[in-house]
Amino acid sequence: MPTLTYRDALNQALREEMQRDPNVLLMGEEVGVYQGAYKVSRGLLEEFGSMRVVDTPIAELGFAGIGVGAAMGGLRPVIEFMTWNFAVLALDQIVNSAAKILYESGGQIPVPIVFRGPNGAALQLAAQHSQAWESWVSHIPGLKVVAPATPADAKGLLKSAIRDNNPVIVLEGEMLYNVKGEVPEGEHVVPIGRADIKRAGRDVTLICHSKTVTVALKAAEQLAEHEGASAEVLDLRSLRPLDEEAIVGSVTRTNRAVVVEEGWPQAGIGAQVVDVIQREAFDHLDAPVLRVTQADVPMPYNRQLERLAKPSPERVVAAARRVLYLD
Amino acid sequence: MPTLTYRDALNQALREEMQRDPNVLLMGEEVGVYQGAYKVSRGLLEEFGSMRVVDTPIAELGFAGIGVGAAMGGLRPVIEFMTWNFAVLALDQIVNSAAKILYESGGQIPVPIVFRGPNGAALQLAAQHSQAWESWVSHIPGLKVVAPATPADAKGLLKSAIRDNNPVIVLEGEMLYNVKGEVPEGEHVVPIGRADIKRAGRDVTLICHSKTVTVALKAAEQLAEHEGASAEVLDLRSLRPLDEEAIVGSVTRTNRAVVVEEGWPQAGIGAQVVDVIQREAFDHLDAPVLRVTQADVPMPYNRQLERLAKPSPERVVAAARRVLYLD
Amino acid sequence: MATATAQTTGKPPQRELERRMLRQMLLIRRFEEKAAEAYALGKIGGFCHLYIGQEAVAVGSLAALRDDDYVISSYREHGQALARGMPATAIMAELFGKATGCSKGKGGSMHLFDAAKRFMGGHGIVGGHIPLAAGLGFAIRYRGEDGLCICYFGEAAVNIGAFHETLNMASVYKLPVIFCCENNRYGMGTAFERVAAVTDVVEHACSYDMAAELVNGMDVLAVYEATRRAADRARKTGGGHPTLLEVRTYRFMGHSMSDPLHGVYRTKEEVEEQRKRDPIAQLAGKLKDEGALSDAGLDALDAEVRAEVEEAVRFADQSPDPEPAELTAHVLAD
Amino acid sequence: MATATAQTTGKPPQRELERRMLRQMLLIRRFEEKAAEAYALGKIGGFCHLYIGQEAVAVGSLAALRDDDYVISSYREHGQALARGMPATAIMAELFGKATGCSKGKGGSMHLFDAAKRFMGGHGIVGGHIPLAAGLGFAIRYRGEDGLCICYFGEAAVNIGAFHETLNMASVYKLPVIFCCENNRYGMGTAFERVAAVTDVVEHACSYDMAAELVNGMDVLAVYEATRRAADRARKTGGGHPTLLEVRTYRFMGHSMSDPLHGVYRTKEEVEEQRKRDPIAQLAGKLKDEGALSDAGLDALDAEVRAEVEEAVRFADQSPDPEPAELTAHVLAD
Ligand SMILES: Cc1ncc(C[n+]2csc(CCOP(=O)(O)OP(=O)(O)O)c2C)c(N)n1
Ligand SMILES: Cc1ncc(C[n+]2csc(CCOP(=O)(O)OP(=O)(O)O)c2C)c(N)n1
Ligand SMILES: [Mg+2]
Ligand SMILES: [Mg+2]
Repeated sequence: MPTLTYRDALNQALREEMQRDPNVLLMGEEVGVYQGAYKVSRGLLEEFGSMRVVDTPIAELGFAGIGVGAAMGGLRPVIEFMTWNFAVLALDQIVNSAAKILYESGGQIPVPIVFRGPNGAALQLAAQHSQAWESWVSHIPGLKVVAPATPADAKGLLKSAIRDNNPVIVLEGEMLYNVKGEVPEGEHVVPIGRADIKRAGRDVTLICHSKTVTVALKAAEQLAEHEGASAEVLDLRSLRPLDEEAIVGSVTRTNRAVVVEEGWPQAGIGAQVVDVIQREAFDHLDAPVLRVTQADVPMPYNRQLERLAKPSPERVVAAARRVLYLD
Repeated sequence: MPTLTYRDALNQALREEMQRDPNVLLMGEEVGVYQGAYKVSRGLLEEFGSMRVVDTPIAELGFAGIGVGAAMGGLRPVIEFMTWNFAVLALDQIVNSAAKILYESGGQIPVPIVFRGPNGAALQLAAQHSQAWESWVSHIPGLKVVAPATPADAKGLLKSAIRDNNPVIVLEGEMLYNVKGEVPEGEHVVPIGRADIKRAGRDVTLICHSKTVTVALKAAEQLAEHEGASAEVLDLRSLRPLDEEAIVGSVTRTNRAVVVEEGWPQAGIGAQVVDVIQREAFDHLDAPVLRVTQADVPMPYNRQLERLAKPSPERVVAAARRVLYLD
Repeated sequence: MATATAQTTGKPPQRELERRMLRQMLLIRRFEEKAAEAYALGKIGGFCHLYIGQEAVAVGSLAALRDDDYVISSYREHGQALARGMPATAIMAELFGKATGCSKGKGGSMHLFDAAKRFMGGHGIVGGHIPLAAGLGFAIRYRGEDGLCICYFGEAAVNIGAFHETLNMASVYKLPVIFCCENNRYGMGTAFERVAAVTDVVEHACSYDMAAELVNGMDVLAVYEATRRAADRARKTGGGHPTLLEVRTYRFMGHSMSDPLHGVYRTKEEVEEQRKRDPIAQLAGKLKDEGALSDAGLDALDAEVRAEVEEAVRFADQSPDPEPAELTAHVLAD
Repeated sequence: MATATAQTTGKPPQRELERRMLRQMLLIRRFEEKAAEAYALGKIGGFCHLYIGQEAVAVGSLAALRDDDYVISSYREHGQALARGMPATAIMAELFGKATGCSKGKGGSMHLFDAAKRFMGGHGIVGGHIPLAAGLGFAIRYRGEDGLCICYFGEAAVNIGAFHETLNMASVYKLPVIFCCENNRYGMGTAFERVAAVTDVVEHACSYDMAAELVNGMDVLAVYEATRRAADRARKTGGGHPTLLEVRTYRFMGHSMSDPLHGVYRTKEEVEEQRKRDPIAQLAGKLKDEGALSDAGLDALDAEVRAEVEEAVRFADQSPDPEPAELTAHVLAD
């Protein structure tokens, strides 16, 4: 299997889907001439032309809405947000148009559209450019939400998202774009709604997604090495729908869980995971579920403070030690 | 003590605070000449003039930002959103400006502003006009969020919000505006961050806020009458900060809880309450905490479907019966 | 029965067109009157925004378009839906929240849809559907078709960002869209001049290098002609040109059913003065003056549309509510 | 040392003004060059947008304003902060993320603040600070003062809704705001003409009944004069008038430190051609031509600002990181 970066895996998914279906197009800031702010769309303008790879003005609300309208008109647009931070301006179109038109119209008008781009903090981009929107977008019925952690999942989930007849949010990671991994060639589709065990274990389940999968995997190694504890790493991959079965299945076996996420704590996606676990696996829980999240602060610029603010393997290990009653 | 409607209690709070502090002003659509879309600002234009009661164009992003700028410049604006549904357009200013400028500026520039208006569903307003934003707004550090259920709390919390040096979100309820209750005259301030036991009980805690307080109170009556169960009704009042102490205190006594909210289930404010309970009262819980939320669908227009979608006393009773193992 | 829109691109004979437009305007008027009654009886819930006074805008403009053109509107869209030829029965049933409604009772007054008629809603967030219109135009251009999309919105929407972002992009991408601003001078209780620095909406076209026209919205023929010109510009092959139409009109009723007829923001006299410009009376008068319509003819036409509206109410009344299972249907497509 | 802004409202003697502006432009240039070096060394992180080429805009405009006027800008704001008279030490320390930075190391390059200097940030969302400027203007007008707020933003921000919503309201409410659009022709890698239907930003003023002026942004004196005129309009008692200035300038560097100098969106030749219009060289040349500056004098000035910048780097280097407790400080005010 070829080894690709996460960036190139996304690029491959876009290219293959655009080749497969003439109704698929890409729209966003800098996606064309500039080849993408993070080069995810490299080469696509040259291959598909400016009707299918469309540079937009800085007008997130407007071009998100144009995407939704185009989807209502039968196309399958992929809207790139340069980062999800800017998508906050487009939420009206995502929530009030994309997510609701099918329902409001009594099922008449589907909106097959993908909104994608990097989500969460990169390095030292400070408060306005470091936000993780899992909680907000996954709160909304009418949307699907995925957050791939590996190049293979990035390709497979983006392909599923593009083929889905619903609005799908794809949360990528700027810090993931250079990560390499094996990616199946051609038809590789990862179904939306299925979590994935990235490491099997017995003593505690570390539940994570996107960038925090690496964090959890590192924590699992440390737990194995220093505590002799066997941690299972469950990558949610899909945040809406959540794979409750996989979550409950794993915790039923390990009886303990730590949920890791990049977002803020209050009403985070992790809170929902906790809700699922305590509701469906109450009698299996040997300890409260603990969460590791971003500190409950706007992201600071200073590098040391930023490090403190983010979930880290150390903080996950500390939480795992507590649920294992090792403290 | 005089009896007032929730609407007039808010009006009184605005009037008294505007009389007290010349820097307090009200801005929003229809707040002046039209006397408020829901008449909360009745009479204020006449009393305070058009510099302090400012009608705006339909430009939620713009006037929210003007409010934030005015607060940076030393005023204490109260921004009325005709409903919170439209505030979705203004989130960039609420999240990226109001909530972050103090932090980004290293503590130099406070943003004392109130964003208020009706939140959640009224009657048959359909999908775009029936949204409950508790989860979204309370997710954001740098904001405070309150959601009063009674006229007295409405007055007391709005006064606190106006005096607070931080951006405060006040979630009102269109369905509450006509509700009557006793309201202390003059200086009546309810501190932000404190929940309130609206009915004491022993067997199960019903945790609620805003419109769902009535739902929970009705459920508590039914539980008392038909099941002989004594339910405590805990009104959160403040959603950020959450009064964890009160939540844990009550559940530690009752050992069982049901969380009721108007919003959608996934990553709702109720999920956070569940997280708090299972983390801090794990050993006291005799049953999983259950939640009653809006159905996970865009709000339908049809009256019967809408009724099914909303939290109801019946659904709360059913959940309480389950946590009481009466089924 | 006359169909709602011209079947061919050719100009239909003038008289036939005028009579059809008169009938449609009357149908809208009577429909809205009945809706007001039903609202008072509690058969219609939520917000309900009537189109009375503005009939010439929907009717004149849609008469100039083709059946395969897209139509999209705000929450004040009963008129456009009827003028588009959506059955009065399905619209009234939707207002009643019934399973037979054009949106299965799930959308209500603000969210009328009919995919087959290319009627793309009914939208409730002011300005929110304006980018959607450009997107529909984008889809047309993408496929190299010669259709267009017409988008209706009130003058108050001009103050919101979405309008500007969209007009710019529609012009840059040369999208076949007619932006039809129904300037009825008020957004709820706010007179436009109190919240807009420039009250001639057409002025905004200059900033976007867009064609524009100011139209008398009480003259259905003027609306028709202006829309034809805009449609021609939009259909030009190899990239049409969008148009901003500012149609000056007036709403004779309150903003919605929960608002007073004039309130504090406008006088009773003003409303009465404007009623003299009634678009229906004007067209009927013209036809009578020209000997093309008799009093009896008008009465007959009125009786015909009244019967149609009665039938719509009966249909809506007798239709069932949606099944409870509809609550969770159509949240996601398959 | 010359202070950054005019201390009085009276016009300072022309020569003194010119020399001070030359010094400020040089200071910005040298500061930014050092920032680029420090970025390459990893001492500055995140996004860092340099102001090289645009110095005349910040310097010319701020020279025309008072110390108690508000200043607000986008993420490309090092130049305005320096021209405002914020110490180079505090700005450099902020870029280094140090506790001594003007935002205590928590804001970084995109979020420079100095409440005492009425420098209201550094903002990262394109167009997001434009309404804030109007709000600051609103506060001035509310208190009946004769101050103003100047707001800097790039031409690409003109395509976003916030710009339009704000200009309309600023005009309706008669707010004392100078909207200073720094048109450097590109938003990241996108030429303005590719994404704007009309490329003369001043055109937008018409839609908002606003005064406007097109200014040569490579001529610091032209910027100064235009800003004076705009300031006069803003300060008028009983409701001033906002102005939209379109200042044509050019950025000599890449969009941010992570972008190439020209990239695929503009040619090396274009950049070199534009460099011939260097605002610093132009002003220095003028002063030399007029016999008001010698080569030695220029060298001395340059040495002076270089020393100031060196000192800033030294200060930043030696300053401590914020304490860990700063992580949770200032999330909320007391
Ligand atoms: C973004 C947004 N803000 C506020 C509202 C509430 N609202 C509904 S209609 C309306 C007035 C709109 O006026 P106009 O656009 O002129 O249309 P008209 O009602 O006159 O047809 C307002 C303020 C809304 N629906 N959306
Ligand atoms: C709303 C939003 N969208 C996208 C971005 C990413 N972005 C940062 S700067 C920029 C270009 C801005 O160009 P312009 O306004 O001309 O200012 P300049 O950089 O030329 O000074 C973009 C697209 C952003 N910060 N905010
Ligand atoms: Mg109107
Ligand atoms: Mg630029």
